[in-house]
Amino acid sequence: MAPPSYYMILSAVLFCIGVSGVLLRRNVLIIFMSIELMLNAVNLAFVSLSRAWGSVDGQSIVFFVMTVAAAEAAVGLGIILATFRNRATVNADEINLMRW
Amino acid sequence: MPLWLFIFLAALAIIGAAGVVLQRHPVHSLLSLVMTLVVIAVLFIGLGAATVGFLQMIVYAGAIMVLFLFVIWLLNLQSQPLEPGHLALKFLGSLGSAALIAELLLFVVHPPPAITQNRAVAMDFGSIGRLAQSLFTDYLIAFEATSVLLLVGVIGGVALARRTTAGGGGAPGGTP
Amino acid sequence: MAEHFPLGLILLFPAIGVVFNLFVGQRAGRTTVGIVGAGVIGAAFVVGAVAFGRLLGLPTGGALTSTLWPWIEAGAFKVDVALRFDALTAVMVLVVSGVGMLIHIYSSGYMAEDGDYARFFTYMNLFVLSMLTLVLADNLLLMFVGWEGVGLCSYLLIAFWYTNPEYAYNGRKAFIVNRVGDAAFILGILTTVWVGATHGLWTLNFVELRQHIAWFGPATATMICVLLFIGATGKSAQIPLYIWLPDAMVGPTPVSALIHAATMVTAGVYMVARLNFLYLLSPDAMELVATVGTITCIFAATIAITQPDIKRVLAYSTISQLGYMFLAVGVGAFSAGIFHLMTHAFFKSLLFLCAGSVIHGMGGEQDMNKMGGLASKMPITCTTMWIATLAIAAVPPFAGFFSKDMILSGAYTSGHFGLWLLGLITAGFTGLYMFRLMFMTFHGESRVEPERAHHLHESPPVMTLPLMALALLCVIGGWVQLPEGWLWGGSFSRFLSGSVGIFKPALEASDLGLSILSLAVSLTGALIAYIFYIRYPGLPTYLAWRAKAIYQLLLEKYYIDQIYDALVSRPLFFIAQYVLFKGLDYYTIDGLVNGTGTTVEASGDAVRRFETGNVQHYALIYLIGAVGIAAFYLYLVMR
Amino acid sequence: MSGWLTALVFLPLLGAGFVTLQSDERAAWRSAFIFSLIPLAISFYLFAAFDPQQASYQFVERYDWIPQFGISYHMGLDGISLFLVLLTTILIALSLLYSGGGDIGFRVREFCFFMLVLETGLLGTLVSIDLFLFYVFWEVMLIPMYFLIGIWGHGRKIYAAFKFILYTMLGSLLMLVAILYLVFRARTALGHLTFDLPDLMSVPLTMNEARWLFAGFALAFAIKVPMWPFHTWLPDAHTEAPTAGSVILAGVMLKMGTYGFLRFAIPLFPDVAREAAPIFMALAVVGIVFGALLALVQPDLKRLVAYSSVSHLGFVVLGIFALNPQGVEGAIYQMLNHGISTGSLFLLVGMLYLRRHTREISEFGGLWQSIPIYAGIFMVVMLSSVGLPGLNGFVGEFLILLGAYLHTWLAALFAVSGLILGALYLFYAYERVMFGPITKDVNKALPDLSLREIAVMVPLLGLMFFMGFYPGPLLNRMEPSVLALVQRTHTHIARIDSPSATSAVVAELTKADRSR
Repeated sequence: MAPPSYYMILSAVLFCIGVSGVLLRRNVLIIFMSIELMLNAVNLAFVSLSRAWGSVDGQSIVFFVMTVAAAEAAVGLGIILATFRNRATVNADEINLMRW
Repeated sequence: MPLWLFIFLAALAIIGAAGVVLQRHPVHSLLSLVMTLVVIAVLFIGLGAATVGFLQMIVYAGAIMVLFLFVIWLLNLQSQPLEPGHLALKFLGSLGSAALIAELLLFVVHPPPAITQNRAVAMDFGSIGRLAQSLFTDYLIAFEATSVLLLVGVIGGVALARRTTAGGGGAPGGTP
Repeated sequence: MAEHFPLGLILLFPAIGVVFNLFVGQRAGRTTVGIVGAGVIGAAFVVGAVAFGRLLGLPTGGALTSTLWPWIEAGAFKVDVALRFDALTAVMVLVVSGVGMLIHIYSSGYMAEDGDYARFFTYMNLFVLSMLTLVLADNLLLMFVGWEGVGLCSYLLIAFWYTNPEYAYNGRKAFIVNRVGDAAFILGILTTVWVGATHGLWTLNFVELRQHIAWFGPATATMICVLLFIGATGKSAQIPLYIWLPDAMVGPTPVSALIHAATMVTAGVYMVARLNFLYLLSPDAMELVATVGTITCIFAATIAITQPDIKRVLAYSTISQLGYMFLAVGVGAFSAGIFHLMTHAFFKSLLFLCAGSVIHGMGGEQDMNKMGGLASKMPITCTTMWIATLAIAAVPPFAGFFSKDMILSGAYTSGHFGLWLLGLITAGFTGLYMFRLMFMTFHGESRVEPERAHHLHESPPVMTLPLMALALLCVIGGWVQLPEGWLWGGSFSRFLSGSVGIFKPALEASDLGLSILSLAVSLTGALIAYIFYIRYPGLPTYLAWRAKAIYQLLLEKYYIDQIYDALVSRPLFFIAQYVLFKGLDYYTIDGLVNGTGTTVEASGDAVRRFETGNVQHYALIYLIGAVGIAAFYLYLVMR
Repeated sequence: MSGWLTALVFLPLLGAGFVTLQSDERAAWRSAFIFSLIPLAISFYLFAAFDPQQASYQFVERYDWIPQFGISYHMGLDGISLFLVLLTTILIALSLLYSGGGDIGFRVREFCFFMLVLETGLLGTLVSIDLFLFYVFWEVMLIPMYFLIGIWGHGRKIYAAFKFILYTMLGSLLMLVAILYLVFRARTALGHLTFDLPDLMSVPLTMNEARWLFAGFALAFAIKVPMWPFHTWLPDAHTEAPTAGSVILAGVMLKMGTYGFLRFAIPLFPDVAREAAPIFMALAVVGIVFGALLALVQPDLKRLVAYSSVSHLGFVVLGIFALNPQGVEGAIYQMLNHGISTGSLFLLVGMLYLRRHTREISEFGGLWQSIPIYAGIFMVVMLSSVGLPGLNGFVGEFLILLGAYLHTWLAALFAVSGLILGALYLFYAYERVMFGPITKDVNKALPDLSLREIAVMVPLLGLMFFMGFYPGPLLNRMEPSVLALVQRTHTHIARIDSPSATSAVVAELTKADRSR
């Protein structure tokens, strides 16, 4: 039986890979994917702790996270599409309209 | 879940995650992500959260990822080299990620976890019924709110992605 | 003993003149302006004369009064616009309006060619109005209204030909120097109020002050008197504030005659005489007045000897004669001071008007080195000016003899031998510079430039008639105060005694002996002038060459202007410009203010740089924050 | 409950609304001018109907506004505010009249709108007795002025507008804190929240509290006045503002600071006022001399006038903190004088600017030849400003000097130097602008004042003479209120001060005043 802490370690590792993906890649789509990865890492932690504590609350939260992720994906991908149409790029460096 | 199986799945998940970051072609990245998500879904089921695990499989690995795929095709993205870009950013990003993972690991091992064993649970733990009971009692308002959120997300997605026609109602970001 | 009389009329007529000339003058013809301008002053003189007649009917010390309207009332402080006509005022009103009227008539000829005829008469009427307010006021504050008003008119008239920047500058100089004195004057007024306030009666009224004279201790009296006297040194051109008067001569000559010789500059003497009860409380202040007067007297006379400009000689002569008056009031011989004030008004205005006539005839030339031998060309001017000269040189029986004699004997008998001696010497100088002026202008060889020579002419009757009238006054004006024991001797002093008291000599002296002595000294001065300028015309040049340093010192007026410039004017501007404006205001205070703004802006700008618009940068910062927070918790856990 | 004050304050606002409806700019200006005449008429009525015997507020209006917080709509007029109300209505009407003559080249409608809103703010500030109401109006008057400077100004107008508003806001906010503290202190003392001035005056405070609160109020007012060394916003704001803005800024707005001292800071904390008086007098004297010296070296005519304001307002503060009837009445009088004479100076400089588009003194010279009426009027205004006896300036300055002298003779000694320097800088400037030969050809053909400009100046000149010769109607009306104010500071003294030389004099004064 894998103890809960192992799941936590896996969750942490996946999360940090997601973080590095956000920071290292310049393609906004991949950045977006990395964010999804981070969300899932957190979900994993929730579910494992839900199991460890024997409480179903964690799973409810995961449910909500998924919903939010779905909405986020819809809007976020819409934004990416719109931006691409305007600026013909998915390069994060070149998308800096919010600059000072 | 036996330990060896967990380690195997964990390795798969990590390989998939690394693939997301390292693959040059967005589609390859996406496929790696799908692999990770599926592995996570398996882990969910292994943890007894069957409902959530299947949801993960269907909604995440299925629907959302297909959305991504469509977008990639729509944009006709080709593989791009891992250009050097901002070296400072890369360096600091790597460093930060490393520091964060080190810290998180330290959190897990130190002090020793309070719970080393999973608690015994009822058979229906993780079933749709239990989950539904939780969602429709304790989290009712949040649940309703998510429905609104999804609606807003759908509308927003449509509005953003829609191609504006001349003289049409000026969707945000829609001026070519 | 105060009787009501519509004294406001005396002020009303000049005021009408001001308003008329100001608003209608440009459109009305020159004749109308001249008639109105002189006429209103004449009307004021007539009213003054009527009032004088009424006053003579009252016992000694009586006065006519008129309260026009309440002026400033704040808390317990109360001052009215109220007029009082006593013996002292009577003399002043008659002199001011009488001489003023003659000068106005003269002006209508002198200024006939000027484009700004109406403006000139507006100012002149305004001046007479202010001067009459000054002498008619029954309280110090109203007196101050006139006091500043005459200063303003002086400014306006000096700068009358404003297109010349130097004239404008001289006008301003006069006003500012006067203003310095006025500031002290105000402080004197404030101190007076304060004394009354501590006793519960807030007053500036002369009569009330005199009634409550016991409230004034010697120290406060000295303080008030000195402060007011500083004001007087400004207005009456005494050391150290005399510097404006010689420069004031750039104004039209009638102005010099009326304002800078006959009336305004005597305001200080009038003020001291008016407040004689206060000055008598303070021997120190009296001593100061007498000393300053005497030093100014001789100081100005020495400068007058060397000046080449005819009007400047007269200007320094005025300063010197004013010194005599202050000597008189300073030793307590107030009636002598006022007497000299009156005779001086006659002969000095005559001198100026004659000088004006000469300048008019010469087409604007004022340098005596370019005159000479004018007697034949301008007989009336020459004759009348000789009368005035004899008057100022104190030759009997002309007016100046009686008044100057009275002053010198006052100085002597009050025990001020030093001052008396200086006064006596000055009498010699007076003879010298006046005869020098006469000889250089009217006698000897003509040094007139040829192009001016052919249109040399005597002035028109409208100018010479006032000269003759004044000449008459110069002859008979002194007879109102013959030495005690002669005919109606001492009548003027007795008339004034109600206002200024009776001079009580400290010691006996032979009046006749003193008179003869001073006459001798005067004539010696005249003789020297004769030798220098008629007998041996080369002598002055030789002497100037031999005693070059002294001559230069005198010619440059002891370099006082330059000293003031270096000590007051330049440092003031320097401090204002560089220390206060640039140093303190611009760089320090505003620097602090703007520095605050700049600091906020700079820090904002620095922080702004993080807003690259690149989402990854934000994420990195976010990550750093997360690492930091985690590290902190880790620290808490592992501690 | 007469309703006069409400009408006075809010009719301009109504007018402002009306002005925005006008399509034609000319019509907008005309209606704005007419609407500015209405409060003028009302203020004249108030002046006539004012009871000179009464010290307390007249024409009082009082309604609950936000009763939960003790905020009421409480307005009234006393001998201190009456004349400032008059001054405001007169100057607003005249500057609107002047502005119709081409001084405002664009957006006339908006300009008129802001002027009328400004009038509401100014009048409201003057008649409010409730501190909350007061604070609302206090802030309201900033906004239109900000736009007036920022939109219709010259040169560095944005900088000036910002500096003006930031400076003033800084002080205002501290005052707000002080007001709130006082209000909560009132709750503990009186049992209920109240913003009403008479109520707040009865709140017992410890000396230390009072000092801090006084400082909060005093800073706001000192910046507004502006007292040295908080004056640096003033030259910029005055110089860059449009003519009408400068007139209102100098003529009325600066008075809000001194008025605030008289209405709030001193009556609320009389003990502290008494205690702090030497400091304020010293600052005032520094301001007098400093402003005058700086005015002396300004190359810009308008900036010169602006610095002269610092000097004149120094006199006002000096009079206020003499805390005796003469000083305070002189100060109020001087506020009016300054409003009239400096307002006129700004108008005159504006007229010159309109003709030549420069204010540099060196650009002029010999103007008397080309524009004699202008020069003559300038002369009278200048004489009024330097305090020539017979004109209005003298009455105020003399009373202030008298008050200061009775308080501390040293203050008067230094302050009289302001008289000399005041004459120096103005006459020096006048000489360079009006006298001498005409050095620039363009100055030869300058048109003299138009009828409209003369019409603007004549009422001001009339006031100068009237107030110089016959100050009685004004002084009478302010006397009871001033005496009450002074009385209040004195009765408090008896409680906290040890007997000293000054208080002996003060006791004398009080006695003398009582015996009247």
